[in-house]
Amino acid sequence: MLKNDKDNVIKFLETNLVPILFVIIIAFALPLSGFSVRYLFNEIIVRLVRNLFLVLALLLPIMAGMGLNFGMVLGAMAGEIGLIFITDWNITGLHGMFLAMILSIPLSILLGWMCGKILNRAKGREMVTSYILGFFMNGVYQLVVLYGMGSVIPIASDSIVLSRGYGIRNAVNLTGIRQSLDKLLPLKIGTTLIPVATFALIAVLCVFIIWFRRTKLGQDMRAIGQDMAVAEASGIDVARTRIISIIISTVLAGFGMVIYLQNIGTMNTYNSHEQVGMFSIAALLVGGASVNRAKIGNAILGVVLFHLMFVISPMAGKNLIGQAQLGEYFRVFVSYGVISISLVLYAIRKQRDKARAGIALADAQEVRD
Amino acid sequence: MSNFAITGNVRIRRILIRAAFILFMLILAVFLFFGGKAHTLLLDNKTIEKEGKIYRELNVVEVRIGSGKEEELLKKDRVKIDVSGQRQVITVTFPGDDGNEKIIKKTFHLKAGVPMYLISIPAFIAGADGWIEPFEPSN
Amino acid sequence: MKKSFFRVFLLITAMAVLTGGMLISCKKEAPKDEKAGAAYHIGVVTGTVSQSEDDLRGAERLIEEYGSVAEGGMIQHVTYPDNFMQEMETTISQIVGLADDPMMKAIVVNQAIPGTTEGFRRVKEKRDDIILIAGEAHEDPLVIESAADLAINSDFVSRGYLIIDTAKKLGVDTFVHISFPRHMSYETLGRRRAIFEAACKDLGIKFVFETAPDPTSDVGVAGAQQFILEKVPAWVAKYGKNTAFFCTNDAHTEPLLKQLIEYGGYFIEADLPSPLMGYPGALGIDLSAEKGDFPAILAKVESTIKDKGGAGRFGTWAYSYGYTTTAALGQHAMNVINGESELLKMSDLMKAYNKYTPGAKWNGGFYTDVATGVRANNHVLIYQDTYMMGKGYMGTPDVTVPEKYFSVK
Amino acid sequence: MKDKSPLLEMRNISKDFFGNSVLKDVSFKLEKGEILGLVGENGAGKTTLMKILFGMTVIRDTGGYSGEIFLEGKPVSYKTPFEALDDGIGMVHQEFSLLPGFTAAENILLNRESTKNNFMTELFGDRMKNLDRKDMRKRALKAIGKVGVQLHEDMLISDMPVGHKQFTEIARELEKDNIKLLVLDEPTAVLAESEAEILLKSMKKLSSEGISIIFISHRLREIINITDKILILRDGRIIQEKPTSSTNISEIAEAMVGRELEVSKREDVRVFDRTFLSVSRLWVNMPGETVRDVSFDVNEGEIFGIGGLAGQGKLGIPNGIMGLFPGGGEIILDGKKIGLNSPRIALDSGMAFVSEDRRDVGLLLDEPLDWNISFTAMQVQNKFLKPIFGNLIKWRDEKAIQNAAKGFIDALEIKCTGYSQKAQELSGGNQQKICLAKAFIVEPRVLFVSEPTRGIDVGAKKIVLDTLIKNNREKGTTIIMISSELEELRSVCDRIAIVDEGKIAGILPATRPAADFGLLMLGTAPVSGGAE
Repeated sequence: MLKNDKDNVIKFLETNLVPILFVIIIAFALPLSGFSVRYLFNEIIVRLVRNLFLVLALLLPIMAGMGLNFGMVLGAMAGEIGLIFITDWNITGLHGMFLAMILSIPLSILLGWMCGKILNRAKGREMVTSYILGFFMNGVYQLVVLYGMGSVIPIASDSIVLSRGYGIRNAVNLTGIRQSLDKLLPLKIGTTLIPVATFALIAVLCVFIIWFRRTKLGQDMRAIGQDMAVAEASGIDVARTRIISIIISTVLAGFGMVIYLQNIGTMNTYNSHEQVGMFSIAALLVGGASVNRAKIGNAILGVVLFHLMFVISPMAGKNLIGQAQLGEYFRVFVSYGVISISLVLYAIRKQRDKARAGIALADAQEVRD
Repeated sequence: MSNFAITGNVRIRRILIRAAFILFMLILAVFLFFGGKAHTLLLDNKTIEKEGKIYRELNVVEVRIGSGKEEELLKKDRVKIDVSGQRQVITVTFPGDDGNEKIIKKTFHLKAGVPMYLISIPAFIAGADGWIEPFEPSN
Repeated sequence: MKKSFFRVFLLITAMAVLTGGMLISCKKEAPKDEKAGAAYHIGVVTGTVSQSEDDLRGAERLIEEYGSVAEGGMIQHVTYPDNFMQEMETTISQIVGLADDPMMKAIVVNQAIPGTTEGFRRVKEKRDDIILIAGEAHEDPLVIESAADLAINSDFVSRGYLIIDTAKKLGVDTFVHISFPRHMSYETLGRRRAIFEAACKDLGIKFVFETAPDPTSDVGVAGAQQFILEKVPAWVAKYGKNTAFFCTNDAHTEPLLKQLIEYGGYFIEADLPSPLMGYPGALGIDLSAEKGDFPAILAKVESTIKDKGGAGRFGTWAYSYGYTTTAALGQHAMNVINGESELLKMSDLMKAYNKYTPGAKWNGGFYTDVATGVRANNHVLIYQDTYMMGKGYMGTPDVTVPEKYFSVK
Repeated sequence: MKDKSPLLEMRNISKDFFGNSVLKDVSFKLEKGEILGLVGENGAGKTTLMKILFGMTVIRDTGGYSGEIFLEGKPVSYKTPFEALDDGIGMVHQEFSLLPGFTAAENILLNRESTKNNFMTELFGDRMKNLDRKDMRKRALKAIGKVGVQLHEDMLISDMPVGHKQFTEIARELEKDNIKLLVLDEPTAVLAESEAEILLKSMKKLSSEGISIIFISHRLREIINITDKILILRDGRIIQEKPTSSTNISEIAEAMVGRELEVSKREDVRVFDRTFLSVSRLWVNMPGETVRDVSFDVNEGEIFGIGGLAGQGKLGIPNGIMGLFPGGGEIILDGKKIGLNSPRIALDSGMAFVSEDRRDVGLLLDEPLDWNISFTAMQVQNKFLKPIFGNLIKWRDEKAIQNAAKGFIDALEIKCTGYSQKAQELSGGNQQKICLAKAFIVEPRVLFVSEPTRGIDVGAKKIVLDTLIKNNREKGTTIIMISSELEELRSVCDRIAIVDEGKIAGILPATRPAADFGLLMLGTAPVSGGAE
C-alpha cells in the first residue's frame, strides 16, 4: 500500500513535471520581477481572455490522436482574412467581430479539410506535417493578401491598402472592433476589468467540448485517438473522422484569432498568426497536457503559467542581471527552454511507460512469492 | 443496434433545416454588415454658402451623435466622429438668439456605400436641406 | 488517484508561493531607503543590441545620467522582443508593465513598433497621469497619434526637399534613388520618393530610380550587397561624378559608401543618418573606443574620409537619430514633469534634443495628414542639420521648405 | 432444405502466397450449434483459413483463393470483414483489439453505441447524436451475461486483468444480435485456469443456444473437453477430421507434429558435471515474446535447446539475457553475477548472440565480409588493433582481419567472391554463416543462437547446424540454441526446454520422443514417465 502511494506520487510528478517546473521557476522569478499582485492578476485575466479560446481549439485533434495541431495557424489566417474584410467594409463593434467570425468559417472549413486530407496521408507524423503545412500556407496567405487583395479581391479602404493600390498594409488597426466583446459586460474588480462576455463565450466553448465528447462523433474520435486500427476494424470511418476533427479545430482557431485580435486591437497582417500556433501549443504543454492527452484544465493552467512567465521573466531577468536586453534574452531562454524540456519529457515519459510494462512483469513475479 | 439508416422523410427535413440554417447565417451576416457599418462624420462649424444662402458659424456649439460623447465645437472647428449603424440621432445644443440654450434633435439615415459625411452645423440649425452631404476626402 | 493529484499539486503550489512570498517581502524592504532619492520614474523601452543598438545606447546614456530604478535612480529601462512583429503581446505587456510602478510618470518607447499604440491605450485606461511618448513610430500616424501624448518621426517630408536642396548646393546634377518594391510599399518611404522627384524637377536635377535586390528576399544580405558593389562603378560611369546617391535600405548603405569613396559621387545622408550608419564598415575603422561619444566618432570618420579624398562629398547627421531620440525624449519627459517644459511646445522639445547634440541644430514641424489636411498637434516630424564631412554643417534647419511639398503624395 | 444444409461449409479451399502454397484443398462442414476444434502447429494454415472466411483484404491483395464457402447453403465470398460481420460471423482475435482507455461497455458497443437525438443532429447529421449511456450499460450487461462472467461494465480495459479483456472481446461479438458463428482464436491462451473454465462453460451454453463456434487452441485438453469435432491442419492440409469422441490427446499431438515415426537422430547421451550458466526468475519485456518467469541451468560444454510455439517467449530469453530488451531476474555465469539490460556487460562477460533478426541486428549490410566478421571482436575485445605511438592510437590490423575472414570463409564454406564482398550480396544461408563467424571470432564462453536456420534452404541448414556442433565439440563452447523447429533442436541439442506462455513448461533430454515435446508445447502437463 505504501509502495502504491509512493508510486502514485512519482507518477504524478512525472506526468506533471512541466507545470511543476513552471510553478517553481515562476515562484522564484515573481519576487525578482517586482510586479504588483494587482498588475499580475490583471495581466493573467487579459492573457486568458486573449489566448484561452485558441488553446482550447487544440483539444479536439488531440482527442482524435492527431497530436498537437500546428495547422491551427490556418484557422488563424482565416480569422485574419475575415478581419481584413470587416475592416475594409468598416463594420465596427460586436457586429464586425461576429461578421469576421462568420466570414472565417467557409475559409476555415476549406483549409481544415485540406489540412486533414494531407494529414491523413501522413499518419503518425501529423505534428511535423501540420507544422510545415503552416509555413506553406503562410506563403499562400502572403500571396493572397500582399498581391491578391486590392487587385483581384476588391479592397476599398485606403487605410488598409498600401498606397501602391494593392496589398494590405503591414499593420491593420482594428480600432473599430477593439475590445468590443471584452467591454460588452465589464465587471470591475478593484482596478481590474473582467471581460465577462468573453469569458462567457469561452465557457460556451468549454461546454461544447464537454458535450461534444459525449456525442457519437466525439466517442469515435476518442476511439481513433486510442487505436486507429481497432477503430477502423469496428467500422468507424477513420479518415473522415480525423478530417472532421481538424476542420472543427481550424474553425475554432479562426474564432479564437478574432477574439485574440479584438483584444489586442492591432493586427500585424503578415506575422500575427505565425506565433499563435507555437504559443498556444506551448501553453497547452506547460499546462501539463501531452501529445495524446489534454483537458480543459490543462489549457487554463497552461495559459496562466506560460503567460505569467512571459510577463515576469523579462523584468526578472533584468533585475537579476541588471541589463534590460538581457531580460529579453532571459525570457526567450527560459520560455523556449521549458517548451523544449516539456517535449523531451514527453518522449522520455513515453519510453518510461513502455518500461512500466516490464516493471509490472517484475511485480507480478514478486507477488507470487 | 443503433440505426443510422436515414429515411426519405428525415432526409428532406434535414435538407430543409440545413438550408434554413445557412440562410439564417447569411441573413445574420447581412444584418451584421449593415448594423455594424461605420461611418465617419465630419462635424463642421464654419460659415458656408449653400444655394445662395449664407449660414454663419457659431461661436460655440455642442453636438452629440446618438449616445456618444458631447463634442464642443468652437468657431471654424471641424471634428471627426466615427459612428456605427445606419440610423443615427444628432443632438445639437446651442445658445439661441434669446440667450437661452436651444436643443435640436433629429434622426437621420446614412447610406452603406458612403463612408464619410460632412455635417454642417450652421446649416443644420438653420434647417437647410443640405446640412448633411457625402464627403470625399481629397486624395 | 485524483485526490492525490490535487493534494500534491496544492502542496507544491503552496510551497512555491510561500518561498516566492518570502523573497518578495525580503526584496521589498531593502531598496525602499535608496529609492527615496528619485521623486518619480521614467520608463524607457527600446530594442536590443541586435535589433537597434543606437536606441539602446540612448537609454544607457539616460541611466548613466539619472541612474536606474533598481539602484534608486529614475530610469526603468526594458526592451521589446527581437522578433517584435510576431510577439506583439510581449511588447504590449512590457509597456503596460512599466505602468505598474506607482512612481512611473512617463513612458518613452523608441522605436514605437507595432503594439505600442495598444500598449499606450492600456496604460491610459489605468493611469492617465503617465505621459506617453512614441519615438520613430512604425504604426500609421493617425493610429499612434490617437494613443500617444507625443509621437516623433524623422521628417520624411522636409528631408525629401532638403536632401535635394543640399545636393543642389553642392553642385550635383543627378540624383539616384536606390530601393526595391517592398520598401516602396511603405507609406513614408514611398511618399518621400515622390517628394524627391518633385524637388528634383523644381531644382533642375535629373532624378533616377534604380532597383536593387531586397536583402530579406532569397538573395540575402550578402547578395544584395554584392549587387551594390558591382553596380555602383557602372552607375557612376553612366551618370557622372556629379551624382548624389541615396538608398532606403541599411544593408545597401555600407557597400554604396565604400564604392562611392573609391569611384566618386556624392552621398548626402542615409535613410537613418548616423556617423555609425555604413561608415565604419565602409571605411574599415574600429570605433569601439569611442562608443557613445558621437563627436569623437564623427571626428574619426571625418578624418578617414578626408584621407581617402572624400571631403565635401559625404554627409550624415552628426549624432545618431536613434540614440538622440531615446535620450532626448526621456529628457523632455522629465522637463515636462518638472514643469520646465511644455509637452507639445516645439522649442521645449528642441531644447531636449539640443542637450544631446551640442553643435547640431534641429528643426521640425507637426505632421499634417495629406488626405484630410488635418494638422496633428501631438505628432512631430524632426530632422537634424546635415553634416558634410570636410565641410561642416549645411544649415538645413534654416532652409524653408516650400509649402507645396507638404501635399505631394 | 434450409435446415439440412450445414451452417458453414468450406469446400476445396486452396491458397498460395506468391507460389508458396499455404492451404491445399481444405474442406469441412460445421453444423448449427456445433463446436469445431481447429488445431495445428504455427504455420499450419489455421489463420489463413480464417482470414479467407472473413474476407480479409490481405487475401484479395495476394491473389485471392480458390474454392467455395457456403453459409446456410448460400455461397458467400466476403470482400471485407464487415460483410462477414453483417452475416453474423464474429471473431475474437488472438491479439486484443480493445481500446485501453474505454470501459468494457464502451468497447463492447464500439461503433454500435446507443444514441439519442438532439437538435444538432438535424444540422450536422447523425454522428452528432448523444450517447445514451444508460442504454449502453444495459446492452453491455446483457452481452456480459451471455458470456456468463462477472465483469464490471464501467471498468477501464487498461485496469482489467487479461482474462477480463478476453471476456470483453467475446461479449462484443455476442452483443451483435444476429451472431451465428463465433471464431475464437486461442481465447484461453491468456486465461488462468479458472477463467478458462468459465469461458468453456459459456461456450457450451452458447452452442446450446444454437451459435456455432470454431475454437482454435493449442491446449488439447480444452479441445477434447469441449468440441464436437476436431480438425487438424498440418502444412496446409487436413490431416485428420474426427468427432472428438473418437480420438484422444496423444493421437492429436502426433497428428499435429506429424513426425511420430522419425527416430531421434541422437544416440549419444552426453553427461555434464558442471553448471555453467544459471538463469533464475528471468522476465523480459519483449513485445510479442514476453518472458514471465524463466529459470534454467545450462552445463558447461552443453548444447541447450529452447523451443516452443511462436509468441510464447522463447525469443525473449536470449534477447533479455543479452540486454537487447528490458528485463530482470538473476543470471549467474561461471559463478559470477551478470548485470542485465546492458549488451555491453553481456558481451564483456563472454556471451555472444546470433540474433534471429539477421538483417537489422546481426549484419552491417553495406560493409564487406571481413569487416562484418571482425567488428564485434574489435569493439568488445580490442582484437585486430595495432597500437601505434605507444597505445595512443589504435590502428586496424587489416591483414589480420582479412586472414581471419578467409579462415572462416573456408571453414564454414561461405559462398562468396571474397572477403571484400558486401554482406547484403550474400544469400540468407551464407549471411547466417557470417553471423556465426562473427560470434565465433570472439570465442565466446556462452553462445546464444536464435533461429539459426530460419529462412535458409535445407542444404545450408545442415551446414549451419554442423558448424554449431563442430564448434561445440572442438572449442567446448556452451551453446544455447533457440528454434521453432523441434526436429532441429532434437538433432543438435543435449537437452531441450519448452517455453509456454512465457514460462518453462518443462526441460527434457533431446532423446525423448517428439510427442512429449509436442504435449509440452500445447500447454498440457508433461506426460508421466516414459524415460528412455
